[in-house]
Amino acid sequence: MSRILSYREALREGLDEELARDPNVVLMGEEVAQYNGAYKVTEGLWKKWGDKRVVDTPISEAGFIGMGIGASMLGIRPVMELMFWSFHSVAFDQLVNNAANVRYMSGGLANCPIVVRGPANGGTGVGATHSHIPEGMFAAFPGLKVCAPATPSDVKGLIKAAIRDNDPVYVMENTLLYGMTGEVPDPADGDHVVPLGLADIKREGSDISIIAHGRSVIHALEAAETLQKEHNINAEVLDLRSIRPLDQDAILKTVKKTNRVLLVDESKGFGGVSAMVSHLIQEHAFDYLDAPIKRVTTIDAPAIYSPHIEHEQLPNPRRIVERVLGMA
Amino acid sequence: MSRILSYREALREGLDEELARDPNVVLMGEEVAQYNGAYKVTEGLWKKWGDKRVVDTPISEAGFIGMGIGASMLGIRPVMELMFWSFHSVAFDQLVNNAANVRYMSGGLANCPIVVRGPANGGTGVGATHSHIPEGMFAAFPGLKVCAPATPSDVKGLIKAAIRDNDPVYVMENTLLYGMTGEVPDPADGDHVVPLGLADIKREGSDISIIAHGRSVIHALEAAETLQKEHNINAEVLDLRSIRPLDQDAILKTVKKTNRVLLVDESKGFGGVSAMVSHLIQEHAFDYLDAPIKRVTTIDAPAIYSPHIEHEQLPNPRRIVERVLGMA
Amino acid sequence: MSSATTSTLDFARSPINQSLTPERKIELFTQMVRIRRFEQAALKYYQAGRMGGFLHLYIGQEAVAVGTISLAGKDDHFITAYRDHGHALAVGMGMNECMAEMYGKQTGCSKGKGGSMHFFAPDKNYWGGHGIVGGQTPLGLGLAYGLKYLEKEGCCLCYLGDGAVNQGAFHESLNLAALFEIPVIFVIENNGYSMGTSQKRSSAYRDCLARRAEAYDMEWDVINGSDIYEVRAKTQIAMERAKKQSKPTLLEIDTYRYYGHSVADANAKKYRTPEEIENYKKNHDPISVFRMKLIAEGVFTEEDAAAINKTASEEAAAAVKFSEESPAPTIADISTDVYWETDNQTEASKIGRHFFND
Amino acid sequence: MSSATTSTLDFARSPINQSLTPERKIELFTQMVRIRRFEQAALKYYQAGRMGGFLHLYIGQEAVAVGTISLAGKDDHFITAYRDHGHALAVGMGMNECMAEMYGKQTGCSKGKGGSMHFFAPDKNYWGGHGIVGGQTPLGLGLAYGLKYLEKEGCCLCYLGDGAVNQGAFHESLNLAALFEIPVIFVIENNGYSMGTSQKRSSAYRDCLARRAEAYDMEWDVINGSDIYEVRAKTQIAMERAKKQSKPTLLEIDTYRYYGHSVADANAKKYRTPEEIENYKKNHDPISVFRMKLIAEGVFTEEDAAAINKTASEEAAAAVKFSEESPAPTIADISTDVYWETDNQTEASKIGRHFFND
Ligand SMILES: Cc1ncc(C[n+]2csc(CCOP(=O)(O)OP(=O)(O)O)c2C)c(N)n1
Ligand SMILES: Cc1ncc(C[n+]2csc(CCOP(=O)(O)OP(=O)(O)O)c2C)c(N)n1
Ligand SMILES: [Mg+2]
Ligand SMILES: [Mg+2]
Repeated sequence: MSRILSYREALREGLDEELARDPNVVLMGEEVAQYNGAYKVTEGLWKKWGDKRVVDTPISEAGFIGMGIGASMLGIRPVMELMFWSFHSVAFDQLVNNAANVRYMSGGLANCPIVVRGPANGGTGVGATHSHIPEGMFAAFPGLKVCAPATPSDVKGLIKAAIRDNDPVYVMENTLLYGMTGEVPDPADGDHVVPLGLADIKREGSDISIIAHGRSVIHALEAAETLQKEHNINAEVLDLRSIRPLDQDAILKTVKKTNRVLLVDESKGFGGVSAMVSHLIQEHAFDYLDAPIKRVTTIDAPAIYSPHIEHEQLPNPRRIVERVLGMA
Repeated sequence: MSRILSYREALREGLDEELARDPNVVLMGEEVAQYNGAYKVTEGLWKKWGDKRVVDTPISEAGFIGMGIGASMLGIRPVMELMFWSFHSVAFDQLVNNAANVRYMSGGLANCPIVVRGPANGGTGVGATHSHIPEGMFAAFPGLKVCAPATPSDVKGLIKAAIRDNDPVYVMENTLLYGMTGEVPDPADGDHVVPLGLADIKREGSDISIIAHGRSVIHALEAAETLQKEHNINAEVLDLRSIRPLDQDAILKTVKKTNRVLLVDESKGFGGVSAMVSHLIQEHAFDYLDAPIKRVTTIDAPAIYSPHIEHEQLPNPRRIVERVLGMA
Repeated sequence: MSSATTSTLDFARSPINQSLTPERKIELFTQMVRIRRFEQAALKYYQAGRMGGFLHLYIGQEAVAVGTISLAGKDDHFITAYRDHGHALAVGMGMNECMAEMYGKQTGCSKGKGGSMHFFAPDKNYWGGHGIVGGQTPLGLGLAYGLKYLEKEGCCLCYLGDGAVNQGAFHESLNLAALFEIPVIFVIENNGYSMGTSQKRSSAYRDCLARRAEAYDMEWDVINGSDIYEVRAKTQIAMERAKKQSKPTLLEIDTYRYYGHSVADANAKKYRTPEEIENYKKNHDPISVFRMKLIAEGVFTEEDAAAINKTASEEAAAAVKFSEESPAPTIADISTDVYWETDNQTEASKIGRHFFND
Repeated sequence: MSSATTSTLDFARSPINQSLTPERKIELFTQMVRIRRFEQAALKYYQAGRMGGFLHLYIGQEAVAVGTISLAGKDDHFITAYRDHGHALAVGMGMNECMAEMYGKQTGCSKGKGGSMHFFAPDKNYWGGHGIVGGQTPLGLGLAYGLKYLEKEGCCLCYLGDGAVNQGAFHESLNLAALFEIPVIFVIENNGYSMGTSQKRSSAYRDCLARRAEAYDMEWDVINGSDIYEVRAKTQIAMERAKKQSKPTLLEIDTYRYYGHSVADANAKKYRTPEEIENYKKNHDPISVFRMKLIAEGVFTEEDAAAINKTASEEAAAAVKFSEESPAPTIADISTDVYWETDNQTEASKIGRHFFND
């Protein structure tokens, strides 16, 4: 039996279950405890678990994330909230040097089972500094793992996998998905864990593969419906879910099936997850491609504020449909 | 008439000429003045130009780079040295939010003519935290410009272009190139400026295009000689020089000429400049490719210290030759 | 002066306030009222869904921006965080371009690209409006560095919140300011809370936050932010120090915000007691306090004050109308204002690919 | 105690030093000597081109690591910056694995992956060896946070340099330590210089760097680092405070490095006068000072000291031999120790592509 939960509720349920499972799991971040979370992800958890397990921090991202990394080396399992993933910029050294390298530099003697989570997306009218899309950037650092769940079921399953993983895992959520609802397996039916590194076909199709992650998956699904209904194009939608480890097999499988690829990525055009996926596809499925791999990315400028036009800077169903039609 | 200068001397000459040209140019960074620079790039400049124009800073990268950004908004032209570009991690917010976005967020009212420079490379036995290769990462931020000169002539020409540019330009040098010598035009023959956005064919060839930047260009040239002599393969070597703006025309031109591409990139395998270039090539020259685009990148782990093996983690001529032969 | 002077002094009598003409006093009062009315209009239309993103209201803090900025000469500069409307109007920006910015219109001060958190007016020495907590502090330091470099007799007032004092970049800026003798004044607008977190829960300190300046052998002071006279009197000392001695100061101005952290802050009344809010409104409201003083001084009457209020409300309403009627940015507008060189179509901008769109 | 106690006190008589047996005193002396001999051997073979990267020598500072670490119980932990050899030997790491690390050999403590700046021995509560200035300070805070979380009666000693105090992460750590009452002791090893920059040219401060703790209402003290008795006596107070009251302390230990910032520092004798260096060596050398005291106390003789010296030199020579003969890492070794899960070949490690090699 599954229930309908919002993305936010499913994520909270995952956190709650892990708090119950392991006394070393501790949630930390700005406003996560008494305020119930800036986006209410942690609502009720401080009340339930108390001061030790759910901790409010000052606005000192480098300090408290580094603190979590240090504690994790002693076996604590900190789950740190960045109110926005965009605030990685003030904690970057801790995120990409200390978390990513401590195992390596110690020859495997130290390790860092930390989770850093929070929303990483554009589209909420908060402008250039608050709308970074950093999953490709962090995935580029060996030592780190990155995932970007698109559905309530996946966010619950992936946060649980992330917390149990013994390496640093950065979970990129999306404020525009928090309220979205979907089916989530009932805890009574067993532990719902979605392993890192496993992509998911969210829609079967035969004419073209649309590969995406995060909210772009939702856009891709909507576009696929339009393509089907209005243009008789049957698109397959592959949700990467996890960026590193990356499910290359699933990527190549869908490419070999449809021979055409559109990548949808909320990153800007230079780089991003999609540039990497593009390279891998042409490298490993060169002979299966009937046409160049195309992308829909965020228009290449800092994030504009204006609510009148912001959604046009981002990938959206219309832009996806147009790009697919342009590939015909 | 040109002279033989080291990369370091050519760079210093460029800085010196710009200090002379514009009284608002100021060099800043840790140990750049009285100590003459950790890598002696700025040797003699403090003595020549004094306290106002060449400034030592405390170890506060976020503070002093942000200070430079603020000063640049008033028309100062700060040229900031990061002793290692790897130390970007503690100044990341200033580098990717304030410098990159201030023009945009102000609707074009403020701008930021700053240069940040320093070495960005592996291969010097300084381990994971000191060996980051961030040019692709920064180029992904619209608002920023990035270049990575490989020769004495280019480093002089590009630093001068960077200082005169009215946007933030990040110049990525290489400690292992500082001592390398090469021809540099004589100042008597006119101002030697290499525009941003212009790639350079460092070796003409017909069988395969090796596209690289920074020290990888030097490796590529050495590999090309071996390929010619020992395997009768005539490789063209394209030096990107500038990462953003990027000379896409030059890239497509060499690809269309040789129909085969190897990208050499000191980045790790996930992402990097090369993933982006790969995507662009397959998108815009799909029908010209006789084989998948291949890469030589740094073996995907944090930078190892051991001097016995470090050079094997990085791209090197042997690895390039082997990869080319594997593509045959 | 390195310790909080007690508030029993009558700052109206300090020379900098004695020198104010009645007209100028009314002007300052008017500015404070305009900020409040402007923001109340913004609140109304934000709640009506006419704007996006966040709306951080300055209401309750008006004497800080107006009092400090009223002291400025032509080479004094300003920079603040995302709670930036008060400073914007105080430096002389128009309600129209400010309101339109929140509406995300082309006529906004930042062409609708920055939004509520990113008001800019470099022509009025106002350098934003910055969203990353503490991130503007090195920039403020840099503006002052620039002034000193250019040999101008000016300073930079750099505002930040009580929560922002725990960002590393601020600490680095304090050290650099003291070490390099930079004419910058960091103004902590201490409204008691960073979002839902009280000062006590976010900062360890001795006596007050401004005393952290001693760590850098820097001068500091604490100011009662509900009295614009006190704000002016004490800030002026710091500005003199900056301009005459090229020395930085850390000021802490005690103030209060009536609304939540942002309008989206549903908890605004949970982490603070209603009594606390009411007490401030009743006894410390900077506009009421100043109004009473001006009436007592005989500068104006209750009726004059009401008229000022009315005019300000009308001005705000007109700004709303202006904004409603202004055109929105187009898709093409997304790609301008990224690079100076491409905007100005220079030679450099024609070489190489600058934008990576599919 | 929040002010520097004067050094005229005889710290040999403080209880923590009174309790030392003659054997233990000789042990401490021996540790200091071993550090020096180890590093002199490292210097020799570094200059002979047998090692890569940087070599930051601890020589001159030995009493700091040995004195502080000598106080540790089983739940006390340590973390430092890149000048990490002294702490490594003081916590009980062997010369072999340390020397081999610098040689970049498989037998190195970090398998040749970390080098001179990254010695680790978690089994001895030693968490590195970190290269980014100040970057280890939040980690030290976190180790202490972990100890408190796990309800251990222990503390973390987190070392940093006098230049590192101007990194923002350190300041954030101080605030968090005081606010959360974390049993961490930040130890500024003040050797007067950050590379070629003197303390005066890099930091603004009042009296001393440790006083910056007052900004966070934190206890602090200043210690003469050439007297191991003083180091122990004052550090012990801080450790008690951490363990019994769960309160942090900021210590500043005045010391000196004889060599350049690193061996590559060609300017080592330019930014300091020869007299300054000679004076320290002659009058403040921690090993000489301690040797004299132990002789005066009758704990050992000049000859005993010489014998200890000789044994240490031999041990270092043996470590060189061990390192020379050890195998270098292979290309395959580059790819291990990146992820715990792949190293341990867990189920999770078999799902998805973890490594992106061409
Ligand atoms: C680096 C960073 N972390 C967190 C945030 C989210 N945030 C925005 S404002 C704020 C509270 C700041 O409080 P304070 O400095 O007291 O200023 P006030 O809002 O009271 O004016 C927080 C946590 C941010 N914008 N930047
Ligand atoms: C963030 C960062 N900036 C700069 C450096 C380069 N660097 C390494 S050590 C050092 C000097 C540090 O001096 P101090 O903290 O006094 O320590 P000491 O070397 O004297 O032990 C500098 C500038 C670095 N490793 N990290
Ligand atoms: Mg506040
Ligand atoms: Mg030092």
